[in-house]
Amino acid sequence: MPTMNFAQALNDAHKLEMQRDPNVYVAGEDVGVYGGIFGVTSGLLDQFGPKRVRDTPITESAIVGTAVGAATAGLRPVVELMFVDFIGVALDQLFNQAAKMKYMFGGKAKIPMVLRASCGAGIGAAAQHSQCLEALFMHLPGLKVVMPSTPADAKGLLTQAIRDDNPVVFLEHKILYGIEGEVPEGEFTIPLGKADIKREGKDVTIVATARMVHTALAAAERLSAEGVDVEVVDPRTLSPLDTETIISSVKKTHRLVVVHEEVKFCGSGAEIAATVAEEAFDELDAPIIRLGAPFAPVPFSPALEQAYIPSEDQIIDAVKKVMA
Amino acid sequence: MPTMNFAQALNDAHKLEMQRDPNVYVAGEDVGVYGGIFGVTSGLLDQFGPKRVRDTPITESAIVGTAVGAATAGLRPVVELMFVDFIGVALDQLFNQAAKMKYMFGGKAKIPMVLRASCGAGIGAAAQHSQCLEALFMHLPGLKVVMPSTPADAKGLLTQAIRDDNPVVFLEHKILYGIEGEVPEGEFTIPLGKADIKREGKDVTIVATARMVHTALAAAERLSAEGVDVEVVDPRTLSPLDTETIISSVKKTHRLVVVHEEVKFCGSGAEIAATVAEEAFDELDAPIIRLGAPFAPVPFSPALEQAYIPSEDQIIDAVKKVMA
Amino acid sequence: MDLSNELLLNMYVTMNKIRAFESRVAELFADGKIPGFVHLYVGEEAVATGVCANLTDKDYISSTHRGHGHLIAKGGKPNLMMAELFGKTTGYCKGKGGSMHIADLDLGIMGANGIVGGGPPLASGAALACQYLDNGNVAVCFFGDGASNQGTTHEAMNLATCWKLPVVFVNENNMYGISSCTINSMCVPNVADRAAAYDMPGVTIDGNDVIAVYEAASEALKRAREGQGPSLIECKTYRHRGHFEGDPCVYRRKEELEEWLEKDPIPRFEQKLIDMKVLTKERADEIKAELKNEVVEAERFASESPLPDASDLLTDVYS
Amino acid sequence: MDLSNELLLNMYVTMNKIRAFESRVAELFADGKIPGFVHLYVGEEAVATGVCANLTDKDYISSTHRGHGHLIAKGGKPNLMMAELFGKTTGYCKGKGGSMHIADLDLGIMGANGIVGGGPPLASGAALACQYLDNGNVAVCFFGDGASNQGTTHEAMNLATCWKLPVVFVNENNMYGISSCTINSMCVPNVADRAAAYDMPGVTIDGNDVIAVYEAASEALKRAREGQGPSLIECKTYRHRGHFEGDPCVYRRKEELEEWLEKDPIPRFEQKLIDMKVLTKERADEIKAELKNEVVEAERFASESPLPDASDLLTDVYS
Ligand SMILES: Cc1ncc(C[n+]2csc(CCOP(=O)(O)OP(=O)(O)O)c2C)c(N)n1
Ligand SMILES: Cc1ncc(C[n+]2csc(CCOP(=O)(O)OP(=O)(O)O)c2C)c(N)n1
Ligand SMILES: [Mg+2]
Ligand SMILES: [Mg+2]
Repeated sequence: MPTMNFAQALNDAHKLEMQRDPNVYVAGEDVGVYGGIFGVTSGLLDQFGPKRVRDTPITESAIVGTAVGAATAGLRPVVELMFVDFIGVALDQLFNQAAKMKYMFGGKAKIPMVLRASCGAGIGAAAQHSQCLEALFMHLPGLKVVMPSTPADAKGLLTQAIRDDNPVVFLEHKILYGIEGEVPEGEFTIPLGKADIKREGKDVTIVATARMVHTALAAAERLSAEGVDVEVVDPRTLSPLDTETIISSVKKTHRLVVVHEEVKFCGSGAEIAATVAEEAFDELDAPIIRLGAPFAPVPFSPALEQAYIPSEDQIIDAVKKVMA
Repeated sequence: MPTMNFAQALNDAHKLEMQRDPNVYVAGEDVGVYGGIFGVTSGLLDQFGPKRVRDTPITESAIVGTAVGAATAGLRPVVELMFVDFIGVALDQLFNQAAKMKYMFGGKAKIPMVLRASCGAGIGAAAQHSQCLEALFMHLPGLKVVMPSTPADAKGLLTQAIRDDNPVVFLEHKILYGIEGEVPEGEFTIPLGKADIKREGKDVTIVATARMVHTALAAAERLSAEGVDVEVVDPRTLSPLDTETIISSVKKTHRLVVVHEEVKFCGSGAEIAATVAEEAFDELDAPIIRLGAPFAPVPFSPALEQAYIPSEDQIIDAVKKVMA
Repeated sequence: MDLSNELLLNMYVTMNKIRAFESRVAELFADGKIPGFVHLYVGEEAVATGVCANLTDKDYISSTHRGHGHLIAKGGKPNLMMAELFGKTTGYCKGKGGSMHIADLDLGIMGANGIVGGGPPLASGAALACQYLDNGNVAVCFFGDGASNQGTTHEAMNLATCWKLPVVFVNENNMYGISSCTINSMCVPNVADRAAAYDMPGVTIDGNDVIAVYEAASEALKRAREGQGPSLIECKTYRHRGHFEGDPCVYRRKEELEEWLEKDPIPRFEQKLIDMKVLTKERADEIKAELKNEVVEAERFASESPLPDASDLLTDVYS
Repeated sequence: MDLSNELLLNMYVTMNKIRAFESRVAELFADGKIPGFVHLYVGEEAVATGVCANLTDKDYISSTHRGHGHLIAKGGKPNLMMAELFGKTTGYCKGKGGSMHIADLDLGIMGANGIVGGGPPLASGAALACQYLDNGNVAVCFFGDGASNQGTTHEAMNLATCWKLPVVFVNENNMYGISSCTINSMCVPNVADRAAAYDMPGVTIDGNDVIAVYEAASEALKRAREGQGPSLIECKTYRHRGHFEGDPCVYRRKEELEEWLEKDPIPRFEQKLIDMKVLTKERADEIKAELKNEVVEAERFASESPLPDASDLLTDVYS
């Protein structure tokens, strides 16, 4: 299998799906000539031309809204929101229109569209360019929410998201764009709604998403040296959430730590912890510990930003707590 | 104490605070001549004039955004979002500007503003006029989120929200506007962040919000006839959340049911359940059951809408489950 | 432009069909037979009728909260609409949508919309699909004077002009957004004055003159179909009823309403057709009677249809 | 309008102060001393300078992601700014904001803004406060050509005109929003052409001529202070550097940049002042040297200042 980075894997998925389906188009700010601020769409304009790779003005409501309208009229838009933080100027078209149309219309609508967005802290981009907002999207019926952690997952899930007939919010942690990994060549899909066990273990289950999968795996390595055998579950899709895989892991380990980068309060981890507390309560041998960002905007200064992001050490402490 | 309904109590709070502080102004669509679609601002225009009671065009971004700007420049805006469902066209000014300014500016800002919005199902207003979205606001640091259930709480909490120096999202369940209750005369405040025990009980704790407080109390009455003694805790403020009161109730009853009208998945109940599963795990004698709307938009047909809203019967079943 | 008698009569029928439907809905709402909010189109019939007379089933429209007229003019079936208003399974949306969300994608109706300003981006998107698929179809966006102050409308118009999309923005300027009068919500006299901000043709016409609407729309749609991009047509009109049923209308003068009742588009057009000898008073009365029956039929269909069952709650959320 | 020599020299100093600050920031960013994104104002100095020369500390401005120039022109202190760019506790925001969020409310600076189109509603809101408190102060909204396509800008302008707010919208048309050129993002040649959509005065001027900017701003601000409502001033200018530091600028021609370097507002103004005998080449060089020292000073202050501590993470979230 070829090795490529996360951004290249996403680029590859775009290319293959655009070749496969002439009705797939890409639109967003700087996705064409510039190739996307993070390079994800680079080369697409040259290969597919300006009809299918559309640079837009700065107009998120219209970028998302035209995608919704175009999707109902037969196209498969893949639109880029440069930073997920910008959703505040475009949310209505996503959650009141795209997400609800099918239901409001009694099932007689199909809105096959993907809204890609970069997310996450770590590059000193401060409070309006560093958020993780997956919990907001998860709470909205009609949307699917995908958040990959590896290049292979990124390619397989984006391909599947483009083929899905529902509006899919596809969240790309910006720190992951540069990470390398083996990626299957050619068309490759991963079903939405299936979690992946990134590391098998019998003592503790850590459910982690996006960048935190890597932090959790690093913590797991250190813990194994201390004889603690950690299982790391990556939901990959947050809505629909693969509770089955999470619960069966907990049934094996009887201990759960949930870690994500977004703010802990009312974050995606709350849903995961609450579901387990409801459906696998008797399997638990310890309280469920959640790790997430503190209840504050993302600070600019790297000194603060690093303290803001959940760390390997915090995960290790949490695991030790639930093992105690 | 005089008896008045929920809408009148809110109206009373507006009047008293506007008399008390000349820098409090009200703005929104149809808040003036019309008196607010739900009548909450009725009479304010006559009493305080068009400078302080401002009818606006249909322009939520500017209504909220000008409030943020005006608040940083010395005023205390109380703006009405006719339906919380409309937040999708105005979210940026609330969550990237109002909520984060103080932090981004290193503490050197004060944004005393209240965003009032009606919410909730029950009048056949369908998917874009019936949502409860408190979980979205809770997840956003810098905001406070208030959701009263009685006329007295509505008055006391709105008064406090107007006096608070932070952006406060004040959610008013539209079914509650008409309910009557005793309300203290004159200036009356209730601190933000303090839950209220609406009914004392020793067997089970039900944490319920807004309209569900009344449904839970009705269920509690029926359960008491069967010898089950239910405690009903109303957080009243969802952010900051009074976990102390909730946990001490659980320490007494050892059983928890959480019920809210918003969608269960990633809803406010997830945070409450997860917090208890983390901080009071050993106190629990049963799984934590959450009740909320199913994962679907709010349907129009009353036949479906009634089935969509959590019911007394569902609460009773849940209580019996945790008692079993 | 000279319009065939057939076209003129069809438009006359459509306007009356909308009027008959809306008038009955008002009564049914008052009788508590229809839940939720209903925003009636009474008085504005000439706009939807004149515009949609230029469209085929393959063309798209985005509608508003005040959508019944647009739907009927675009070919929507009164019985399926009425069943939806009643919240029945036989309705356009199986009772899940209601008045603010009736849609029929087979007729290119992208739905009424509960969000003011929600429609313009959707219509531009449908127009993008028409341009992309090069199928010769177009999109029409109906929006109100109030909606023209929403940012989404600005963005949709700007993007539509940048991309030369085949979309026509039809503004229904009835002078009010609920209680807020245009004199307080915008400083320009005409919504069409804003077309220049996008270098898009903009005209202001008498929205109560169905022929004027038809002609303005056909010209704008011709441009759109020929790849010359979007246009804006502002139709000055008035809603005879409150913003929604139950609105006390404290914000407008009775005299104002009376003036506009004088300009009611239906009697006006009827007289014109009679003068043109295209119609007789007798035929006119027959047509109205037939339409009344169709609405009675629709009502019967609606009331006899079954209500949805709780088991339908979770269907239709995802494809 | 004849401007005093003192005013002319002050503007000359301000422009050079911005240039000196930005030039050093570019080097420091390249050296990895400044994290995150920095968007430099080099080439656009005449706009912020000419506008802010008309303002007092009590007047408000809303800025953008490209805010350093606005801040300095409004009186912001280079050392506190530099410390913020370094993420230090002594910075304007204690290191919590960075380049895109520097603010100084004591100087009426409502903050740089990371959201394109985020500023216009804020400026209108500050203007509302000035009108409400009747304190004679005004607000200025700096926004880019790209921002003029955002719905928030449309809404803020419409509401400002409806309420006759004392706000002046200053568009910095540098022809690009990152890689998107105005010819592709709007169909009108000038952003000022959009003022008519709100019945607001709109002028397009040479944004590289600080005197032209000063004069247009003083007229618009006079209107605002006299209660005649908002205006729009479009300043045609150009950014000499990439959108942000590190931008390869693949989307624009080298010749275009060279043409604009010819129109650099600073040498142009300098020559004019020398011709007017308000300034000598020697004095000009002295001024530049002094400003360079001030920036060196600011840099020293910034680098010697302490980094924030993790214990500051949860402070300043709420009042
Ligand atoms: C985003 C949003 N804001 C406010 C409303 C509430 N609302 C419904 S209709 C309406 C007035 C719309 O006025 P206009 O666009 O002129 O249409 P008209 O009702 O006159 O046909 C308002 C304010 C809404 N539905 N959506
Ligand atoms: C809502 C939003 N969309 C997109 C961006 C990304 N972005 C940052 S600056 C910029 C270009 C802004 O162009 P313009 O308004 O002309 O200002 P300039 O950079 O030219 O000074 C873009 C697209 C953003 N920060 N916010
Ligand atoms: Mg109107
Ligand atoms: Mg620009």
